[in-house]
Order: sequence, then C-alpha cells, then structure tokens
Amino acid sequence: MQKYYVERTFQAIVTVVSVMTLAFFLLRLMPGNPADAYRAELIQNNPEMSQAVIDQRVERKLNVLPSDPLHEQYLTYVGGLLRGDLGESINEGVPVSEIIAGALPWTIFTMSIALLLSFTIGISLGAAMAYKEGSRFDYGSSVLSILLNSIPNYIVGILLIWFLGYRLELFPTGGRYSNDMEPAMSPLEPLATAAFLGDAFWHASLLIASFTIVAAGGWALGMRGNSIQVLGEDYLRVARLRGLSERRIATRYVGRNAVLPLYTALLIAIGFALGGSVILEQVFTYPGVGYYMIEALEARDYPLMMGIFLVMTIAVVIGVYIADLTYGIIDPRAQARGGEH
Amino acid sequence: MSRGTDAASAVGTGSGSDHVLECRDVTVEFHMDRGTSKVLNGMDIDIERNEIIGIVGESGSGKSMFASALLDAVVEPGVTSGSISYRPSEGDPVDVLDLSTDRLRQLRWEEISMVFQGALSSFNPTLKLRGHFVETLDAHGYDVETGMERTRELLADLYLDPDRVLDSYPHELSGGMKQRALIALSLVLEPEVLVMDEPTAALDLLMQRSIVSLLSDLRDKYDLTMVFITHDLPLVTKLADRIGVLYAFELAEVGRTEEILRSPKHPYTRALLNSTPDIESPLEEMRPIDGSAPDPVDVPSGCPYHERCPLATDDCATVTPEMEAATETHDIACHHWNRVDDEIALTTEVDR
Amino acid sequence: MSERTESLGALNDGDAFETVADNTLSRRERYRRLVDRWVLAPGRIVWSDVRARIGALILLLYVLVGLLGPRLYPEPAVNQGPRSVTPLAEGLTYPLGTDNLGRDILGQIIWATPSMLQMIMAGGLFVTVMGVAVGTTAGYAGGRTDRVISLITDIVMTIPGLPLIVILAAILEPQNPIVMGLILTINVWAGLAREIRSQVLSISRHSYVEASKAMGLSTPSIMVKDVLPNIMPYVLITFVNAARQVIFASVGLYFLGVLPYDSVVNWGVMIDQAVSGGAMHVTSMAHWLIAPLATITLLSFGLILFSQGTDRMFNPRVRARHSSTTSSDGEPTDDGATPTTGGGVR
Amino acid sequence: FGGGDSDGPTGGEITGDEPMTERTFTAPTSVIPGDMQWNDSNDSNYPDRPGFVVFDRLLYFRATTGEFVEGALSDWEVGEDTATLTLQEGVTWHNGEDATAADLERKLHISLYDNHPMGNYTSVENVEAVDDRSVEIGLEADVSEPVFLNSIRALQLDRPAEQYEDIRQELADDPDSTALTEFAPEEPIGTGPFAYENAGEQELVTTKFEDSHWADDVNFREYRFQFIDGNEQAWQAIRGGTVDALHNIFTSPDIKASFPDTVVEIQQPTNWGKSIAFDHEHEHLGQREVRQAIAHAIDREVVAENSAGGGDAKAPVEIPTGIAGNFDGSAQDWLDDPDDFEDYSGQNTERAAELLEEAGFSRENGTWVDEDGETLEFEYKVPAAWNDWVDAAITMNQHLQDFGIETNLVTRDDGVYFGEDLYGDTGFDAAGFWFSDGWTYPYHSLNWSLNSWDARNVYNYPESVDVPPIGEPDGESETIEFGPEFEALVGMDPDSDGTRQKINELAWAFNYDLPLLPLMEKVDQCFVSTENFKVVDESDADASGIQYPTTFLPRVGKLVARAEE
Amino acid sequence: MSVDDPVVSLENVEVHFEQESGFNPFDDPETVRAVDGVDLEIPENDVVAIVGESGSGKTTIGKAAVGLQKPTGGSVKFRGQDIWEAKRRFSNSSIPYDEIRRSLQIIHQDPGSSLNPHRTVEASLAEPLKKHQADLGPEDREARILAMLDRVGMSPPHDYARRYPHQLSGGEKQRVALVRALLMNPDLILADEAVSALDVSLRVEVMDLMLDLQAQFDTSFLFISHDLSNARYLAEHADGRLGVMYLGELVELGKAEEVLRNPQHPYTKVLKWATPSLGLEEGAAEPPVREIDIPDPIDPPSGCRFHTRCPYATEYCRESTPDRRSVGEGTHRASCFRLDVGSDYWRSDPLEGASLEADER
Ligand SMILES: Nc1ncnc2c1ncn2[C@@H]1O[C@H](COP(=O)(O)OP(=O)(O)OP(=O)(O)O)[C@@H](O)[C@H]1O
Ligand SMILES: Nc1ncnc2c1ncn2[C@@H]1O[C@H](COP(=O)(O)OP(=O)(O)OP(=O)(O)O)[C@@H](O)[C@H]1O
Ligand SMILES: [Mg+2]
Ligand SMILES: [Mg+2]
Repeated sequence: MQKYYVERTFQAIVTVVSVMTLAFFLLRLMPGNPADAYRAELIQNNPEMSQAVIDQRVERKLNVLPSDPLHEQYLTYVGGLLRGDLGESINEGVPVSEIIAGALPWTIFTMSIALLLSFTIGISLGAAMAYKEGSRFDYGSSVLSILLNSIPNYIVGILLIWFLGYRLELFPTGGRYSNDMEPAMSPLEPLATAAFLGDAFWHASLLIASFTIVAAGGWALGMRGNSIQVLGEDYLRVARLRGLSERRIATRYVGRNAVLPLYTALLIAIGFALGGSVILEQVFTYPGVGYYMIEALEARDYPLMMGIFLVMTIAVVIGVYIADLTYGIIDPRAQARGGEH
Repeated sequence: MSRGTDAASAVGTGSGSDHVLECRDVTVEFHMDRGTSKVLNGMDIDIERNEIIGIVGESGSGKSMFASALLDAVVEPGVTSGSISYRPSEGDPVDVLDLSTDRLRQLRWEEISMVFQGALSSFNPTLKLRGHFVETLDAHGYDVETGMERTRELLADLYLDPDRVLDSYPHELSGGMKQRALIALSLVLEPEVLVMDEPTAALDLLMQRSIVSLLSDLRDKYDLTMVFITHDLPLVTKLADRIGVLYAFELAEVGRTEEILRSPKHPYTRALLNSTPDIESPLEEMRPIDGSAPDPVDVPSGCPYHERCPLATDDCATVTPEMEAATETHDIACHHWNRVDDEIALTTEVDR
Repeated sequence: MSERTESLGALNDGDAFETVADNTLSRRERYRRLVDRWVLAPGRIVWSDVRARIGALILLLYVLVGLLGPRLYPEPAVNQGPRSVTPLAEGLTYPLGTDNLGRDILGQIIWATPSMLQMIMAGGLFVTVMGVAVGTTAGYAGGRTDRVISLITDIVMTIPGLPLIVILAAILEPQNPIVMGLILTINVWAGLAREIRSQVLSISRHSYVEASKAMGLSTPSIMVKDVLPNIMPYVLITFVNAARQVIFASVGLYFLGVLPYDSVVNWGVMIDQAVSGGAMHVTSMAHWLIAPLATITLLSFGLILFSQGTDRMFNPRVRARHSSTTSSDGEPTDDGATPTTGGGVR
Repeated sequence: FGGGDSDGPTGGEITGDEPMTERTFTAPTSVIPGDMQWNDSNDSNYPDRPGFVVFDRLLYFRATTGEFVEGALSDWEVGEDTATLTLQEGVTWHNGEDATAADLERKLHISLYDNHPMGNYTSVENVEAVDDRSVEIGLEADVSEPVFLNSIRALQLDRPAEQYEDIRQELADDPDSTALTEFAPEEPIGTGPFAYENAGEQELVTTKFEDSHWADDVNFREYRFQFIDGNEQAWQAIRGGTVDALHNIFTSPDIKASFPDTVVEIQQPTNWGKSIAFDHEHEHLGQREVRQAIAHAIDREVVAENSAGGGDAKAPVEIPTGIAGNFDGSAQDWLDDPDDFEDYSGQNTERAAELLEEAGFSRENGTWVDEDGETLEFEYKVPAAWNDWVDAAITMNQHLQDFGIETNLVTRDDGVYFGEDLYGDTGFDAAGFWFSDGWTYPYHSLNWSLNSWDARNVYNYPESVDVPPIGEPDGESETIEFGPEFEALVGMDPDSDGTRQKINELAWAFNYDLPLLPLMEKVDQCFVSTENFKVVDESDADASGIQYPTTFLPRVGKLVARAEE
Repeated sequence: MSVDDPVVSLENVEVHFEQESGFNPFDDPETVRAVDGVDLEIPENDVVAIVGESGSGKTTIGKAAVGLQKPTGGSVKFRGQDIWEAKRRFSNSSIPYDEIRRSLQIIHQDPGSSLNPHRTVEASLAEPLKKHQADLGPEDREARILAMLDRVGMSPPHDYARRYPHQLSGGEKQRVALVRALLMNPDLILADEAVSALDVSLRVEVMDLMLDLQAQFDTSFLFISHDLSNARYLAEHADGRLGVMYLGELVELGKAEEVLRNPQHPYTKVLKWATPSLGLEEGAAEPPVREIDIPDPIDPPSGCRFHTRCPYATEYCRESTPDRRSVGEGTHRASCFRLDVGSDYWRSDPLEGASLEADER
C-alpha cells in the first residue's frame, strides 16, 4: 500500500545523496582553489597592493582550507549536513545557509513568476492556436513560438537590457529593488508590502520577461499539440452534440484534458528553474542562487557551491517527486494508463 | 447521379403512417485533393414514429454519415445537403438541416439524440459520469434534481448500479458498462428519436445481445423511435422492425425485417446474407462476396453494385436504378430485382 | 472447396512454396531502389514541407559555410582593418563590419562555424547513441536490469545540468570541440533514454513484435527492424534538442567566461567580447553583438524547423507517397485528407 | 576629453569657497552594501572604495611624481635608525574621540602582528607613541625613505580603541590568534571625511563628518555607494545618471563617446603594467636571443592601442627597463643615457630574424625551427576574464604568428591561472604578467622583476646573469649577482649618484636580458559627471596623481558640489 | 520425436499474471488468474476453435500453446518435448528450440498492428525466409513471396509486395500475416481472433483461405474467437473441435457439431443464445444469465466459476469445483455438476435468482 511512496521517497533520497557525492568530489577535482581565486581577485582589484601583502592575504586564505584527506572532508561535510549545517562560505566568511537564505527567495520570486506567466501565456496561446488550426493566426503564432523557442533566454535578456534598459532606459537593468525602497514584507503594512513587491517586480521585470518569452513559446507548442489531439477526440464531438456551451467545452474538456499532461512538465520545470537561472541572473547581475553559483565557482568557494548545488538538486528532486506522487490524483487517466507517463 | 429530387419518390413505408423523420435526397460530400467524395448519396427514407429501423452495410458504406446527418452533425469539412424534416409529436415539423444554431442545439439530444460508435471514447476522461449527466441537464436548462432521478432509473433499467456508475471515472468502467451508461446519457433529456451508430460493435457477443434485448424494452418504456446502425445483420434482425441496406453510400433495399430476411430482392442483400456466418445455417452454402467496395471518390456509374453483381447487364453500368416497390413496405434499387429469386439462391434458412 | 480455391488464385496448390526466380534483378535496379528508398524519398519528403525545406536550407547553409567557408574566406586577423567598422561601411571588404581589434566579423563567424558544427554533431550523436542504447536496453531487458538502469537514468536526469556542465568544463578545460560537445550534453541523454524506454515498452506490445519473436528472430534484429524505426522521430527530436542544448550552453558558458577558449574564434566568445566591449552602449558597435546573436538564433531556428518537418520522414504513409518505386495508384486512402474525427475509416 | 564647450566640461572654475550644499555624490561599489564588513584584515566583503572615503590613509602617494602627500599624517621623517610619524592636528574618529598617537601606535602594532611588510625593517617593540601625536619607529635595517614610506603607504587610520584595543591585546598575548582576521564590524568607526550612516541591500550611505580635518573643503552632504557589478552596468549607471562617478573602470573611446558631455575623464597612471613572463627554463624561451626577437616582433604600440580599444588608456612601454613610469615618460628620467638602451619599438622583424638566425634558428615554410629541426613554438596563457589582457594577447599572438613563431593563446580561469600556472605546479611557457606593482621608485620594480621570489619561482629567472657594459651589447660580459645588489640598494640614499648608477646598471641588465617583456602600462580611468559637481582639470597634479580621484579630490576641495538652485 | 505425439499438448497449464500495481500507489500487486488448469492436445492436422468472453483467457492459453507465454504451472510440450525446457540454454532437448520456434506460429487479431508499419509487405515477408531458408538468394526469395501473395489472391503480387501496411485493407493485412506464418512452414498456427476485426463479408473469405491452406500444408490450427458463428464455421468445416473457456477454465470441449447441437455447460448455452442467427424469432428477451457483467478475473468466484451468473447455480456450486465429465461417448466433455445425476448439486438450494429447472431447452 505505502510501498510506492516508500520506494519513491527512497529513490529521491538516493538521488540527492548520489548527486551530492558526485558534486563533492567533482568540485575538488576542479583545478585551482579558493586561495588561488582570491589572489586573482586581489591582483585584479588592487593593482597597487604590494605582492607581499597579497601573498600574506592568500596565505591566510589557505589557512582556512581544510587539510584533511578528501574522504574525511566528505564525512565531515555529510555529518554537518545531517545536522543541517551547510558549512561556511570560504569567500564570504558567513554560513552558506545565510547566503542561500538571502538569495533563494529572489530566485524563487522571479522564477515562479516567470514560470507561471510563461505557462499561462503559453497554454492560452497554444489553445487558441489549436482552435484556429490551419488559420493564418495559427501559422503565424506557430512560427513565432518556434522562433522564440530557438533563442536562448539569456540572448533575449541581452536584447531586452540593450533596448529597454540601456537604449530607452525604460527598465532597471539590475538589482533587486530601488535604493530608496524599504524592504517591507508584513501583512500589517499591506501598502508598503505591495509597493515593495511592485518595485521588486519592476526590477526583475526584464529578467522575468526574458525567461517568459522563451518558455512561453515552448508551452504554446506543447499545448497546441495536446489541444489539437483533444479536439479530435470523440468525447468532444459528443459534448458538442450534447449542447454544452463552448466555454465549458473549452475549459472543462479541451483545456483540462490538454493541460493535464503538461502538469508533470510544469513541476519538473519548476524544479529545473533554479538551475536554469544561472546564466540569466549573471546577465542581469541579479543576486539569486544562480548568480552566487557563478560567484562561488569563480572563487572556488566549495562550501557555497555545494550548498547551491544541493539546493538546486533538491528543487529538481522535489519537483519530480511531487509530479510523480500527485499525477495520479490530478489526472484520473493516469491510474488507467499505469506507471508510464 | 442522384436519383432525382422529386420528393414523391420517397421510399414508402406503407400505410401512410406517422413519420417522425423524412429524409429527402440527403447527401454528404467531402471536398478533397483527389476530388469530391460523396459519402452519402441522395438518401431518401422515412422513419416512422416508435419504430426501430436498422441500417446495415459493410464498412465504409456511409452508415455513420447517415447517422450524423440525422443530427446535422457531419464532421468538418463535410457538407450535408438535402432535407430532413423532423415532425415532433407536438408542434410543427422542422428541417433539421436548416435550423438556427440555437434551435439545432436544442434539437440535438432533447429531441434527437445519438449513441456513438466509440462509446469507449465518448466520455471526458477527466470527468466523473455524474458530471456528464449534470452538465447535459444544465446545458439544456433541465431541472437537475428530477433529471438525476431519471438518470438513476435509466441506469437501473440498464442493469447498472446507479451510485457506483455515477461516481466512477469513465476508465473505471468496463466497455459494456460504459456503453450502457452512454445509452442512459443519450436518453436523459427524453428525446423522441435515438440514433445509435454501432452501439455494440466493440463489445462481447453476450453483452451485445444483452444490450440489444434491453433496447426493445427501452423503446416500449420511453416511447422511442430508434435508428440502429450496424454492420452485424444477425444482431439487428433481433431488434428492428424494418431494415435498410446501404451499399456504396446509397440505399440498396429497405423493407420490413422479415421481408429482408425471407425474400431479399437486391442481389447485394442476398450476397450479404449468404456470406454471413451463422451458427444455424448449413455451412456449405456460405460464400464470400467477390470484389471490393467502391471508393467514394470514384463510384461506378449506373448501379454501383454492377461490377460485383452476377445479374449485371449493360444497362446496369449506365442507368442508375430507381427505388422500386416490391410490396407496400419493401423497396429495392435494382433493375433486375424480380429476377433475383431465380438467379441467386438464398442459402440461409430463415424461418423455422 | 475447389470453387473457393479457384477464386483465390490461379496457381496450383503447392507451387508457391517451391517457386524460384526465373530472372534476376539487375544489381543496378536493386541499387536504384535502395537509393530511392533511403535517399531520394526522404529528400522529397523534406522538400515537400515548407518548414522542413526552410530548415534544410538553413542547415545546408551552415554546413556549406562550415565546410567551405574557411577555405574561401580569409581568416580574420587582428588589425586587418580599422577598428569598429560598421557593416558595409567599407563596401564589401568587411560585409558585417569589424570588431574592437579590427577583425572582420563575418570572417569570425565563418571561421567559428566548423568547430560549432563539430560540437553539435558530437553532442547530438552522443546523446542519441547513449539514449537509444540505454533506453532500448532498459525497455527490452526489463526486470532488474531495467530497474537499475532506470534509477541511474532518473538520477542523471535530476542533476542540475548547467551547474554540472560548468564544473565539468572547469575540470576538463576542453579545447576540442568534440569533447566540448560531449560535456555539454552530459546529462541530456537520460531524458531520451527514459522516453525511449517507455516507447520500447509500448512498441514491444505491438503484435508484429510478437510475430517476429514467434519467427525466432534475435532480440537485436527485432530491435533494429521493429523497434528502432518507431522511435526515430523521438531520436530526431532529441538530436535537435541536444544540438540546441549544445548551442545554448556553449554560447552561454563562453559568454559567462567559464569555458576556456583559445585564439580560435567562437560565437559565444564574440558575444562576450562584444558585451564587455560595450556594444550595447554604442550604436556604432551594435553589429558586433547582433551578428553572433543572429547566427546562433538562425541556426537553432533552422534545426527546429527541420526537425518539425522531418519527423514525417519516418511516417510510412508519407514515405510511401514519396517513394517512386512504390506504386501509388493502388493506395486506398488519401491521407492528405485523412479525417481526424468520426467516420470509421479502416 | 569631453566636449569643448565654452563652459568647460569640468563645470567651471573651482574657487575654493563654494557654499555648503545638501547634494549627494554617488559612486559604484562592487561589494553588496548589505554584506559589507569594515575590517580590512578580514578578507571577506571589505569594501575597498568606500574604505577610501570612510578611513584616512596615513599618507597619499602621487603616482605622477612619486611624492608622498599628507593624509592622516602631517609629518614623517625617516632617519638612519628611527622613523617618526606625526598625526595631523584635528584628526577625529567618527565616534567623536580625538585620534591620538596611541591610535597610530595601535594601528602599526596590529599591522606588524598581521605580518605587514613594514616588519622587514622593524618589530612591534620598536614602535612607540612618543607624544600625543607622534609615533617613533626604531629601524632594525638600513632603509631609504622612499622604500620605507612605500611600505606604509597603504595603511589607513582604521583601528579605533573601541573596536581594536582588545584585539591588539589578544595579538600581543598570542601572535597566532585569529581574533583580527575574524573580526567583522558591520559599522566602521572611521577617520575620513565621510562617516558611515547606513547600508541597505543596494546602497551604502555615508554623510559628511563635520569634525573631520578635511571638513572645510567638503561642500556636499552625502557620499553614497551603489552596488554595481560589472563594467557594462557601471557604464550604464553613469550614462543614465544613477551615479556621479566611476573609479578605475577601463572604458574604450567608443564607449566614452556614448557618455553625456557632462562626464569628464580623469586619467591616472598606475605604474602597473602588463608584460610577458617567459619561463626561463623553457628550451627556446630560455635563450636571450629568442626573447629579444620576440620583443622585436611585437609592436607594443599596437598592442597597447588594441588593448585600450583604440584609446590612450594603455601606455606602451617605450624602453623596456623594468622601471615604471611610461605614462609620461618619467621612467626614462632615471636613465643616464636612454639611447644606450635597446628600445625594441615598432615591429622590427628584420632584427628579430637576425637575432633568431644568430641563435641558430632558420625559417622553414614561414615557421622558425631550431638547429634540431624543432619548431619554435610556445603556449601563451592569460587570465580569461581580464579582457584588456586578452585583447593584448590576441594582438601579440597575431604579431608572433605573422612572424613565424608558433604561439598558441590559452585563456585560463583566473584562479587556475594564478593558482596553478603561475604560483602552482602546472607552469607555463609564457604568460601574461605584470612588471611593476605600482611603485615609481625603481628599486621596487627592478627588484620585483629581477630579484623577487616571483622571479626565482614563477618564471625561473636565475640569481645572476652575465651582462655586457651599458650600451655595448657586444662588449665583454660581467656577472651580476642580483641578491647583493638589491640588498645594497634598499638602504641607499635615492638622491645619491651611486644609487643612480646602480639603477642604470640593473635597468640595463633588464633591458639586455629581458627577464620579462614589458608591453604597456595601465592608466586608470575615472569619470565624474559634472552635472551637479565641479572637478578640477586633469592637469592639476592632485587630480591625476592620487588614487582615486573620486575619493581623494573631495578631501582637498577639488571635487565640489555645484550650488543648488 | 514420435509420430504419435500430438503437435502440442497442454497439461494442467496455469498462467497467473502478477499485475504491477500500475500507477495507483494504493493498489496491492494483484494476481490475475488468466488460465487455470487447462488440458488440451492438438494433434497433427487438426483444428481446435476456442470461444469465450473477453478476458476469459483465450489469448493467454493460445500463446501458451505456441510457446509465447510461459506458463506459471503445468507443462506445454511440442511433440513430447517440453518447450520451456528446450528453450533453456544448454538443455539437451530432443528437439532444438529453433525447430520448435519455427513450428509454432501466430496470426493476431488486430490486422493494424500485426505488420510493422515501417516495412513493405515484401520486407516483412522476406524475414521468415531469411531466417529459415537462408540458402535462398534474394531473387528466389522475391519470387517465392510473389507466388505466395498470388496464392492468397493478392494480385498483381509485385504491386502488393511493395506496399506499406497502411496501403492494405484489413483483409489483405490478415492475408499477409497468414502468408508470413505459412512461410515458416509451421506445424501449428495460432489464429487469435484472426477474423474478428474484418468486415462480415470478408470473414468467410479469410476463413476459407485458412481452411484451404490448412488442408494443403497439413498445418494444425488453434483458432480463437469470441464469436461462436466464426468458430463454428471454421471448426465444422475442418471437422475439428470446439472449446469453450470461462474465466481461465476450459469448461467444455468436443466436436464442434456436438457441442453446438448439444451444449452441456450452461455457459455454452449462454454463448449460443448470445450468437444471433439470421432468424426472426425474438429469442428470450432476457439473457439466460443472472448477471450481465463478467466477474473480475483478479478474484475469480469460488467453486464453479460460473456460479455467479449461472441460472442453475446452487449453494453447492459456490463451494465445490466440478470435474470434467464426458458427455456420452467420444471426446465431448464438460465441467458441470448437472452432468452427474448423483451429485450433491441436486440436493442443494438454488442461489438467488436461479433455479434447478430454469427453462431447460
Ligand atoms: N472526415 C472524412 N473526410 C473524408 N471522407 C470521410 C470522412 N469520414 C468518413 N469518410 C469516408 O466516408 C465514407 C463513409 O464513411 P462512414 O463512416 O459513414 O462508414 P461506415 O459505414 O460508418 O463504416 P464503419 O462500419 O467502418 O463505421 C467512407 O468511405 C469514409 O472513408
Ligand atoms: N501480460 C498480462 N499481464 C497481466 N494480465 C494479463 C496479461 N495478459 C492478459 N492478462 C489478463 O489475463 C486475463 C485473460 O486475458 P486474455 O488476453 O487471455 O483474454 P482473452 O480471452 O483473449 O480476451 P479478449 O477476447 O479480450 O482478447 C485478462 O483478465 C487479462 O487482463
Ligand atoms: Mg461507422
Ligand atoms: Mg484475446
């Protein structure tokens, strides 16, 4: 009875553990170490700093690096993880969990809005295209969707920054919120909170737009295919004959039956969104987890990288996990179809 | 090549009785790259109130097109022409093919409803059966509560457990149960006419037979007129009052069931009867029909059956046969129908 | 009985089993048939679809540029022209202008094409081969093999791809485009494997597979003849996705500067240099950024268009229609107007 | 630079009696303000540029002339065995306390505990406050004034008792204590003209400190730092008016041209430049003729120009001698007779070919091969993210390839480049390097190139080389032992003839043997928007000499707010 | 291999499927008892037709008989050699597995999926020849295929040979499948609902063809159908036997004519009722079963499996399982208590809705 849940949970744990182990050792295989990276940074930012001072600082950085054999470091790390301790960032000198806690909400904020927007736009457009299959609208929108889908989102990002940010100066091109904005997140101050969220959205709007534009094309194409299939189903013809209103048919019949198969894809996309934010956040210098990922990579900040990798992996695992566990509940057909979906 | 449009030549039904549907020159066409495909060709037939009429024919002969045409529901991009006049028991007759969208929406299911060939895929897979009933009642402004009462009664009449069925998703029911539920759904608005397109094709024989025997009861209980479409001749003889035989998108013969069985006059009907496996009749006499069914884009001229017909003469290849009445209730579209008895033996022993 | 036999065929009983050929097909004819089936017919199919045709032309353009470009077009060199020349400003000397070091931009794009194509091919092939091999093995073997492979596949699929690629690239510092291609698609194959596994499961339920088994055909030959042709559309789509992933990721990572590059030009490096060189700020340098962006977009657009139109190539219906050695007069249905609903067309 | 308007881009004359305004001056910072901590001995998130505003340096160095200028110190004296440092009158901590000699003493002590290079000449016991404002430092080794001052030049008065006295005690008790490096104050107690006000997620606000000894010359209320990461964002910020200044951001002329006319550029030499480091143990690069040939084959002017995007922000090295100061040619002032030196300028491929042939190479199919038929080829590594270096390297690479030397450019991750290639075990054939670390006094740069740990270990330069007399490359060679030479130079009076002589000899050794090949010197570019502020002309010595104009000029009243309307 | 041995003999075969609890995590893994304790011998040149409702295990028993479904119990022998024994690697079987594999062939119900859509008719038909007559050159192969196509009435054969399956009608596809099986020169062909999907008028044609070829090549046929009239047509023509399956059990088996003329098991009677003849008589309006729907094979009823629907069922039927009994002399056998006049059945109470005497015909 509970066997499936247990198995699935076990698999999720195995996945996280193996990915973490892999990542741990891969990270140490990378050439260079935090001290090297620090030297590079010092030299670049402080050309006037004397070599002696640089050496001295690098030396200090080396001292904070653990010198145990790798497998012991691994055990220590795992031990720490079990206690909920992600370690301390070598570069920033603060607990990794603190950095992630600071960055994660922003990535979740932007990515969830972007995903929801792209999903909504995509499925509406896709359904509209399917309804008008073969029309000029369908043709044009399909080409547009394909075109959008063939541009990497970071390129869209560059273009948006370029034109809307730099050229027309309509949008901010980076940062989380305006300088004069007091961060407010409290139900007691609804106005301030709304203003703050609005401002944050304003700042993230280009980033969100780049993700949305590209992803919406993909969703639209998927939804179009599904809807066309549903539109050809017998039950739709019967529903029309039964005199159901077009609205009910569009929502309860076409919409629902065509969207449900995308549900899994959406959940998995949510999981992958964290990892997918890397380049975009870098382009927009938006300090979310993806941004810190590259920062950490450049600084060879192992604990921070591990922490971020962990978060990204867990996000995917949770996405897939939820998708697997709930799909049967969401879509009654799944039970009939069996495990494959 | 249509057989004239004059309504006078409508296929007789005998005793000038009460027609619920009168089809005149009903034609369905598809325009395709290859040419125009006439998948129903000048169909003239009257359907009496409270009768069960069976329409048989081989696969692709246009049976489903006829069924769809009765509700003006031929799939796009098919074009239906001709006239189908519907005479409700109260009120004025209307032409089904000439209705406003709203009136058509009301006509369908409230007055003429339909059970499809594929019951298995006639339900929305993500909606419980109850939902299907409720939304149908809702869409037609019926009182849901009384409607559901009726639904339960219908389901029970069909040997189904109403509660269990209503609370199931379609995939949770077996094919036979789904098929019966679909029949219930088609009757929920108390229509006058029920069109059934191969309602049992996908089912087991036992289930087919059981459903067929239920249908007679339903007809009596709910005062229905039924159009029962099938390729299974033995099955329909158990049920129908009259049978029409379709060949190559046209009616070849129509008559009372015993007339079709005992003295079929069209060579095709005879061949069909002779080729139907049957547990009773002697084996040696069963023969297949040679040749194959015509392509709708390219139907042979004259009598469409002439290429396969043993009686065919030169005339058959050029002159399209008109419906001729053998008896008051029996019409045949064949130049040589009166030679049939002598030339083609009927090998099935029908009466016993 | 004899009557029936007559109706079935004029040949005498038993003859059919001993029949031997009385004339041999010329080798030429055989060859012609093969070419028609495997080359001409697919070609005609692609050509018959606007999307596929445009896609094919785009891809052909890139392949030609990749093969011939470096031979025909001078290698870009530092200070070969003035700095930041705008497109066509100096006639056709620098058709797309020059960059901040006076290098011809068109030259850079052309000279970067071969390695990009190698990278794409390497990535695409790697994904396809891995995915098909792993997926078919799992799907066909079933049982414990399947469970173990599926678990590994699921795990690989779960690894956040981009970060992994970044780390691998840092470790391996690939310079060789082929190695690059492999790294960039390091976990893409898992998706294909999973897809193929379920396809194989469903295909092996088809009765013709069972018939092949009944004939005693070996598993590999059933795989190749009965299963693979069905999954070709998936393979093709995945190939394109892998190619896209290679393009997107490589360009993205070069752009981020986390991939090493040498003096060989590269579109991603061009974008990086253009952005950090201020192309977004200075109108007169916009071409420096637009050229590689457009190059990348066009290529992936071409790939997608091509794949969208090409999955028809694996549809036997379409194939039969375009094959000249298969007569088409006997075709019972016209699938150009195959109904999507209703009527029981068999 | 800028436009030629009658009003002048600098925004008119600065009279020195501009009225106080409520204006805010905004500049970028690359550290997220919310993360900042203010102990520069702690390596994480110390905001460098804001540090310049909040803290005072002991003294400032004018890179153009090599002079030292008053900072927190008003006076300094470097004698035979003691150096005396004296604080300015009126230096006040931002918590209101007067800064005293004890504070200076604490600073020096802590620096010495922290292994500051000053420790080469003294130790904690020798550093003592002698009165309210002076600290005396007992010197343990011979050291000339410029060398000593250079060693304390980066020190700032930033160790108030309130925050650091305990730490000093702890360090005194236990020199290995990590108390200092772990201390991370979120709010600084500074001594500079602006005091910390608050730090948000995006922005750091500092306000004018009225008790500062600089206060009279500052006429605006706030100095803010906004988090801006990356050059593109910074360019956009000054174009869009989000910031009033950029400090030290390389900007090509094209980009500069896209700035509003009101933005003026202030250039500033860094005395820090790019060179090619050769692995002296490399089969071919270990040969002097090869290095010289390479020097001739590369057109350093083109390299510098390309590296500067066609602008003048990179100064090509005129005569490679290892002495900094090519920005204005001051490097040559040290040379008694510059003509004696090989200047390698232009692209003299004939001479290069001659040199290679002398060394036994010959050209086959356009490529140089040695006597054994081995191709003259090497890998050239540069850090990938240093765009100007990469541009220079691409150019140089092209020149060498055109000449027939098979070079292969390899860009490396910065950390790997320094960690593995330069300071690690991977090594390199040739690599991008620098040839002076910011000091104009030749002792430093020559010592660094010829005699440092880096010279020995990074590019494997020998401890001694045979060098012919100055200006006579074909003369009889004499061996120079670098160790003793430089040891002697530390303590020598910079103004003496002997010192000059020695410097010339060493510069010649460099010029002849080319341990490194200096290519160009970097010029810092600062930008100030004169929309709301006025700034002195670049010709002013203060403006172009002291790092960073945007933080130093306000102190001396040369960057002032316009009167508010 | 002895000549007396039947081509295939099934002894007490049972096939149980462990059903993977599909998607729904709440389902326990279930065992479907698709076939339970079936004995059947198919001698050389014989035709056996098996009928039964959907899900009664016809396909499963058929596949077990041709070695495509491994039985979970009992044995399946080919001319006395256990098939699954022979399949094991390194087994020293008297008949090599390859030989067995060649001898047992199958034709499927669904003409649509029985041919690989990606291969032309010729390519599909070349496979068996390549496999079992490797010495044939490509031209001979082609000639033989064309001859066979012609033989089954598909002319001109070279035109058909180059078609893809979608270019064939259902009847033509079935013929190709038949040719494919025949080209293996098999001893037994399992025709699993091979005509059910065809148009009524085509069924006779294809069945005639099968009968013809059966006679010509001395092949045995195991013909499976849910349609009694088709089964009868084939079985009676070949003078073969007819078997009736119900929920995994073979409840009646005998000469086709006998079984039909004198059905013994109540279920056979039901089937007969359900198979309409072209007669006019209305028949019993009510089906002669107490329950229309077939019980769940996952949890088949105890005792006689038909007792839940049987109009004659008694308490006794619920508790005990009937043995197979011969009906008269000959091979006609059925499993029903009513055949045993001495059974306790007659003394037991009828179940609700049933009666011992329900209109006996
Ligand atoms: N959408 C369509 N477009 C074009 N032709 C169609 C379409 N639907 C059906 N046809 C053709 O119309 C003809 C009649 O089809 P119809 O569905 O009425 O046959 P049928 O008698 O119901 O056959 P079956 O017994 O197989 O259901 C067939 O030849 C079929 O190919
Ligand atoms: N591979 C399988 N796994 C699990 N259960 C199976 C499998 N094959 C068949 N079954 C089950 O075994 C029972 C008998 O199936 P079988 O296919 O033999 O029936 P059938 O008589 O051929 O029915 P039909 O007339 O529908 O083809 C059914 O309940 C079916 O669901
Ligand atoms: Mg139909
Ligand atoms: Mg079956």
